[in-house]
Amino acid sequence: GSSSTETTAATMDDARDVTLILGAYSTPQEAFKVIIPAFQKQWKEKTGQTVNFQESYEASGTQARAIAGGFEADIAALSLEADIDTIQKAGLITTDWRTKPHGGMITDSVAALGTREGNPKHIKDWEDLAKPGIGVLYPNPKTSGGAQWDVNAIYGSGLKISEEKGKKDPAYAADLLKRIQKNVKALDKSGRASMTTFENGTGDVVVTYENELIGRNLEGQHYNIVVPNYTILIENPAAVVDKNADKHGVRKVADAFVEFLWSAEAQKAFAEKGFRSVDPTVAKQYEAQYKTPAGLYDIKYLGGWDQVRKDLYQDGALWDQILAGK
Amino acid sequence: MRRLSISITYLVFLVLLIIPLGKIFTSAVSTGGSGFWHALSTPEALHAFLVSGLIVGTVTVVNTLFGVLLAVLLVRETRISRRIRQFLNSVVDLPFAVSPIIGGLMIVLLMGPHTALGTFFEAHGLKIVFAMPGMILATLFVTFPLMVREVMPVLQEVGTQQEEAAYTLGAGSWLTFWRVTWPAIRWGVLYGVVLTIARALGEFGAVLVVSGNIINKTQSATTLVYQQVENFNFVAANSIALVLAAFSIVVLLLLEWAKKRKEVC
Amino acid sequence: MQIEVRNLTKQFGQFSAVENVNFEIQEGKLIGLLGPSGGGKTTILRMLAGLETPTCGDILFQGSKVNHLPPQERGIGFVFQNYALFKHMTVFDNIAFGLTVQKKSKREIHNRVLELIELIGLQGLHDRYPHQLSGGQRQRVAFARALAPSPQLLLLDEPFAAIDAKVRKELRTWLREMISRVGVTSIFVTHDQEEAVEVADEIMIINKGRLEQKGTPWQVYKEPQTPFVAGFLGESNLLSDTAQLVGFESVLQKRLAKTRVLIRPESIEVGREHEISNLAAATKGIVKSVQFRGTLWQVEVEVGEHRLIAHRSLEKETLLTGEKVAVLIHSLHLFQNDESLFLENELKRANTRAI
Amino acid sequence: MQIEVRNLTKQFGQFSAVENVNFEIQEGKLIGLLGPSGGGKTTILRMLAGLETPTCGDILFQGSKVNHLPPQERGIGFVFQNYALFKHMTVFDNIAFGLTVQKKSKREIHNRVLELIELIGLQGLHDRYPHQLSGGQRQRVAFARALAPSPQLLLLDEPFAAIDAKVRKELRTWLREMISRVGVTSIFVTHDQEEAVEVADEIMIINKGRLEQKGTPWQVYKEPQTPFVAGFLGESNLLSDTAQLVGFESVLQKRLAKTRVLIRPESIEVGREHEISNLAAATKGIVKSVQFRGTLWQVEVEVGEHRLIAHRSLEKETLLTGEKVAVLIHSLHLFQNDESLFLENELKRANTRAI
Amino acid sequence: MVVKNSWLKRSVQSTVLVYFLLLIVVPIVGVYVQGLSGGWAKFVESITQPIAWDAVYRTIKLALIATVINTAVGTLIAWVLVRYKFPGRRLLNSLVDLPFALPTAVGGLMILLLLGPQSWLGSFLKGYDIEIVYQPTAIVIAMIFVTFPFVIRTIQPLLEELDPTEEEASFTLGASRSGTFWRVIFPAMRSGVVGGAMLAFSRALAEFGAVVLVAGNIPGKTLTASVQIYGNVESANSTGAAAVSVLLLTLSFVVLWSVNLLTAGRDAR
Ligand SMILES: Nc1ncnc2c1ncn2[C@@H]1O[C@H](COP(=O)(O)OP(=O)(O)OP(=O)(O)O)[C@@H](O)[C@H]1O
Ligand SMILES: Nc1ncnc2c1ncn2[C@@H]1O[C@H](COP(=O)(O)OP(=O)(O)OP(=O)(O)O)[C@@H](O)[C@H]1O
Ligand SMILES: [Mg+2]
Ligand SMILES: [Mg+2]
Ligand SMILES: O=S(=O)([O-])[O-]
Repeated sequence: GSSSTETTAATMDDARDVTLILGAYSTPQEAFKVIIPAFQKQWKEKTGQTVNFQESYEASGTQARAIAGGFEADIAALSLEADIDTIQKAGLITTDWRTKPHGGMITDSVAALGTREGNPKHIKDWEDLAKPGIGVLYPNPKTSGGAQWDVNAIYGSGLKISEEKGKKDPAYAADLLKRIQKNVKALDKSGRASMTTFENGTGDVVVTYENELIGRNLEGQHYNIVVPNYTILIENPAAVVDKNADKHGVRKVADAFVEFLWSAEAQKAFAEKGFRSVDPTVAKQYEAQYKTPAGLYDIKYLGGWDQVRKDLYQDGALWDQILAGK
Repeated sequence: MRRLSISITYLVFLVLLIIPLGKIFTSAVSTGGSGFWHALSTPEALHAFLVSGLIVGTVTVVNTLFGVLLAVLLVRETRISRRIRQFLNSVVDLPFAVSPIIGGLMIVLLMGPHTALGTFFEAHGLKIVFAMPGMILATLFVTFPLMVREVMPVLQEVGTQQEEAAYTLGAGSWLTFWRVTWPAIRWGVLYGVVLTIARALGEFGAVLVVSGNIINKTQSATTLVYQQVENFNFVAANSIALVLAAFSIVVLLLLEWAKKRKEVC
Repeated sequence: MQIEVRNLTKQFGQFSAVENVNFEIQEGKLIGLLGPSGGGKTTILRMLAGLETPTCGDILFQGSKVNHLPPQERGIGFVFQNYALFKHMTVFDNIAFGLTVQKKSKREIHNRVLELIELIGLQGLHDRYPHQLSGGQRQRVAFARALAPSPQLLLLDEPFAAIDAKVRKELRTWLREMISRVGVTSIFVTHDQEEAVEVADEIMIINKGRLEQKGTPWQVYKEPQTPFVAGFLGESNLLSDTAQLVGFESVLQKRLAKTRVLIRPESIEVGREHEISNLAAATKGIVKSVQFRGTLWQVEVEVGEHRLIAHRSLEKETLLTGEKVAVLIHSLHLFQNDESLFLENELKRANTRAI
Repeated sequence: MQIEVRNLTKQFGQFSAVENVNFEIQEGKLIGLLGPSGGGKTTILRMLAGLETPTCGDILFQGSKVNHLPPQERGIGFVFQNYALFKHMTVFDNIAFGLTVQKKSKREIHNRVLELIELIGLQGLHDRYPHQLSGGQRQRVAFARALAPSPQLLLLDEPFAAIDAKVRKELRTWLREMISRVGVTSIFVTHDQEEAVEVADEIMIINKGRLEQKGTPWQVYKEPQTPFVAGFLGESNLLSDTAQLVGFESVLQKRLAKTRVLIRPESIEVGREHEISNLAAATKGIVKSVQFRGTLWQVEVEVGEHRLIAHRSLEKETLLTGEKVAVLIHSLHLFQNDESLFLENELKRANTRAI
Repeated sequence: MVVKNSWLKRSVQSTVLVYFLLLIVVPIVGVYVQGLSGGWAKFVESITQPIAWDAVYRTIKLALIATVINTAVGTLIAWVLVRYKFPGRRLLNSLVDLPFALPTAVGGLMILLLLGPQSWLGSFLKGYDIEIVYQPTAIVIAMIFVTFPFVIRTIQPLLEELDPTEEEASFTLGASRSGTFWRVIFPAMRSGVVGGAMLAFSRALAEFGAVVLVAGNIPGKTLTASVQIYGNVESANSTGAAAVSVLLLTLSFVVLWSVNLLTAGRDAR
């Protein structure tokens, strides 16, 4: 049936209980497990109101499409800007979410390589992934935000390497991606699924969020985390889905929750699970957890998300060409 | 020959069904019974079972009713031309052949919030997609052929004579159905019910597309299994899978037992 | 109930299963529908029951048209060829079905069913399921079930077809008694002329969808209106050349071509001269074979160019093959075009009168 | 093929379906297995065919034991009660089956099958499927199929059970001819004494798993060795009180209790006094009922305390109910303990001699 | 039969037909409409796209393999379950439907656990450089698992119905056991075998849950049509998804239609 919140008006903001619907991508689930109770407690103390949560964790692309297609999430926490843009284009986000602190990003990470314990195949850099006999894993960029970061990282690094050698050469970058793609064992639907496949014993190396690898190691695995010299800075946004929040009459608490994500408490929780904090003080505290390579670049190096989509992911763009074996 | 065939049969069952089930079992209890119980008693798991139960209940009732009626129509209604019946007959099986993903997609496309139907229903306070009605619809679609397919051959086999006898004894169509047709097809219907329960319980693709997979709301036991796998909670995944499998087995065995009892009398 | 059928016709596609059949049945009569397989007997019965819609023609019960009444409103009982008992009901429930439908009280149903069970002699078996009964027992249950709601018309489609000969004989006597005791108008289908003759008040002979003849068994035997009927009832000798039939010369010689003559074996007396009742009316023949036929000798005898089959009592002396015998043809049937004629031996008659 | 069976026994669990049966069949003979339902006839046939393994006892074909040969190596043909035609094959393919198995050439098969189809009179139907045939036609196909591979022994399990009486009569004559033409040793099962008597060279009467009697039909009729056999062949009047049987006084009076007397209707002559062949040997009776029975009158007559069923020719005048008639009992069977006796009317004999 | 057509009966019938129309026919027509919504040219382009075409081709090929295996094994198992009495028969008989009852995702999971690189068999085979999961083999296994009951369940009733005297007749006519099987029994089962195989085939074509977990989903290598469709759905290309579905659906429909004609032919007998 339909939830009781759906038909309530905005004036009900102060009613006893409210329900927030969170649509998130697949990797921050563990962090939210800590953050949500903290927020509930804080909100209760502040307003006396109980906040219930309904959460959904899907691959970032899937989640964005679901929200755009009618899944009435109040808050979207996705892997990448482009997916928030999808929701915005559907007319559900009406305010400029980028004006929020840190440009709307709640966490950072980098694209990293996870190898089996002891790095038996001696994987150091992207070129190693293209070597014969290496099994590579990353998810499917059609559904997964993580995968787009991974592919961006490979492609961007290709550009960087060629730049280093003389000139920024998209052809070289495309070729690198193509050679690595040849070694891919399985294209899963989300970053999480890809990690699961790796954990189940397939492949020699998984390309994924650095936080995902750190998180697994914190849970007792012993993966070697390799951060190549050139890799991309991952920035994960969160935003209130205005239309839905207004419809459900939870605007205030939704805003408060997103705001809370930048609090030191929440940022620490993220960092505990392996993310790089967007809050410099917290980041400093957890510095030891990460290695920041000299060649780190961000999405702007590739011309921003709009450009990336055009170059790589549009129908018939580079990604499709590579799959088609052209 | 006999021995060999029986051995092969056992082997196939062993490899295809029993060993995998055993594996699920051992994985489910790999951290001891408490891990198993814990996995099942989390609020998400309980809610997911509730969702699955609701879907299964509704779908079974609706499909049984309409499935039986359609089967009767297709077999007995000779006034409908043979060609039309043959055509409907082939259409009945199509949900088997349609990828569940597409089944789900069609529901989203036809009844999503941005469609005329979706808006209409929403205006009347009924959300379809990313809510229970959509999941039920998707499951109805996927399981529809089961009942029809079970009942049709039985109806064909019992023939019309007993029914004719009932008419000549003064019974009308309704009474004839309940007193004569129904007892003849009830085992077929029961079997159809079992299959529908089983399939509805296990449906994944279609539900995935229409549910939004909202924890504690639209997450079904099956999608929860999938999510638990993704979250590296193999014990939890296997525990839930084991419950689903065990439930199905129990239902199947109950049916077999009931049949046996019936044969004895 | 009095039944009337007018121009009844049933077509399946192009094929006429029943064609333009007319008859009337008086209340309380037991009618045998007799005819070869595929003749249309079942189809007629099913139309009477309302299980099949006539292509054209009318069916009248007590003078009023019932064409468009569904079976459940016609007040008939139907005993199906393979009984069509309700498999999942006990004997009791099977018989009670029609009464339950009529919403009779429990008590009433109970009494009536037990009474019927006694009538059919299946006391103590009321808890059995059909598959636990023998063929004859099933037949009786089907009969009782059809009788229970006291129908006005009882239709029986080959009630004995699936039962072995011995039991069959018993059952048909039983059925005959039962029906006359209940007094319900009944029509029963059979392939078996012996059965029809034995059981029915009147028989109707159906062939290729048409009603060939209707009458009491004796009428139909004595005065068959078509060669088909004559041939269908009992074994017969069929001749087209009628020379050498002593005692029938005057009539047979007048007749021209296309005459068919039918002589029943029981109308032919064969024997040594001293045995023959009326030697003057007899001719001579030679015994070709003698076979034991259970209750009589079947003698094949050559008379001129004809070979005739005749019956002879077991109590008489056995004839020998090759023996010269006297052959007396008591009577024969003559068919020409649409006419049929029953002829007695002229010489015999003359002779008898002479005595 | 010559067949011998020694101590043949078949038990299903505790139950003996066939018990210690012994017989021998000469080459080329046609044997009728006759007996009530459940007697064990099918079981015997199935053991001969190798479809069932005997519990003990031997089966010999041409003097050599075949107990352990599988059915496909026994060289037999089997016609099943329900025909068991191959549903998915045409008439042609059904008949051709045995030949195809023998890997005969196409041409040879074609010729043989067409020949058989002609033999059974189904020309033009070779492309039909079994469900498109009538019962009689199916029966013939089953027969042709069994004959096609030229078996040494033909086994027929109630070949006519499901066929209507008329067709049945034709078919059995046809079968009789066919078998004698082909000259194959044959055994056929039937319930129907008339059929057995008519078709078989010899009959074997099976009851409760035991062979009651074996002999030609005439032998078995004339000299039944048990009351069962006597009663099973033909209808009979069964009496235990033997007073008032004129013509049998001397013998019957000597006998004591537990005597059973069996009189066949065809052995009783009923009629007006002038009609009776031997009035001195007759007694008096009153006609109770007269019924037309297809080929004769069935007369129920009261003689003292007995009611006897007698037959009377249709050519004689019809008797009236209540009429006083003379009743001449030509012969009867007497059973006491294990003895059986055939008695002719003493007075009649005396009288005849006197003439 | 002469039956009065009461309004009740008629309205029940109409309700059933309308329900059927709405639940089954409308969505299926919807797929066609959606698939062709971009025009014929777009439709042709969608299905001739190398990745899509390759996925469809692979799916058909693997589904065929799975069907052939299942048909052979299923026929044998149906035979054993009907004809032989042996301990455990009833249990096995009720387990036949289990693959139907298990969530397909669980089916995929079981294959992963049993045959994956960490499993006993997986690591053993790895020693010989044989991989199963994320290879076409795994897809075939998943398809076999999911479609396991179909052939068995369609043949069983036919075998039960088969008159044993037909077999005996064949023996008495000189045919051996195997001859009898191929000439008499098999033709009687044929419609069931074909029907079951066709159902299994169309179900295998459409399978998603089990396949997506074990296939690897690499375009050009292990991507199957339903996963490809899922990708399209998830990347908001529902027209492309529907186009591929139209192709599969049409194929399935043709297959199912011919099954129906076939069984109708049998019923006519
Ligand atoms: N539903 C039907 N469709 C087509 N033809 C039919 C149908 N029912 C009967 N017939 C044909 O009509 C004819 C008469 O059939 P019917 O069953 O009335 O014969 P019958 O006299 O009862 O024969 P039998 O003694 O063999 O039962 C047959 O030739 C039969 O093939
Ligand atoms: N497979 C079996 N298991 C147990 N009992 C059997 C089996 N087959 C036959 N019988 C029993 O053996 C007895 C003889 O059976 P059989 O079939 O030989 O009789 P029949 O003389 O052919 O009877 P009918 O004339 O009814 O065909 C019957 O009482 C029957 O119930
Ligand atoms: Mg009929
Ligand atoms: Mg028998
Ligand atoms: O969940 S992901 O989008 O990161 O795959």
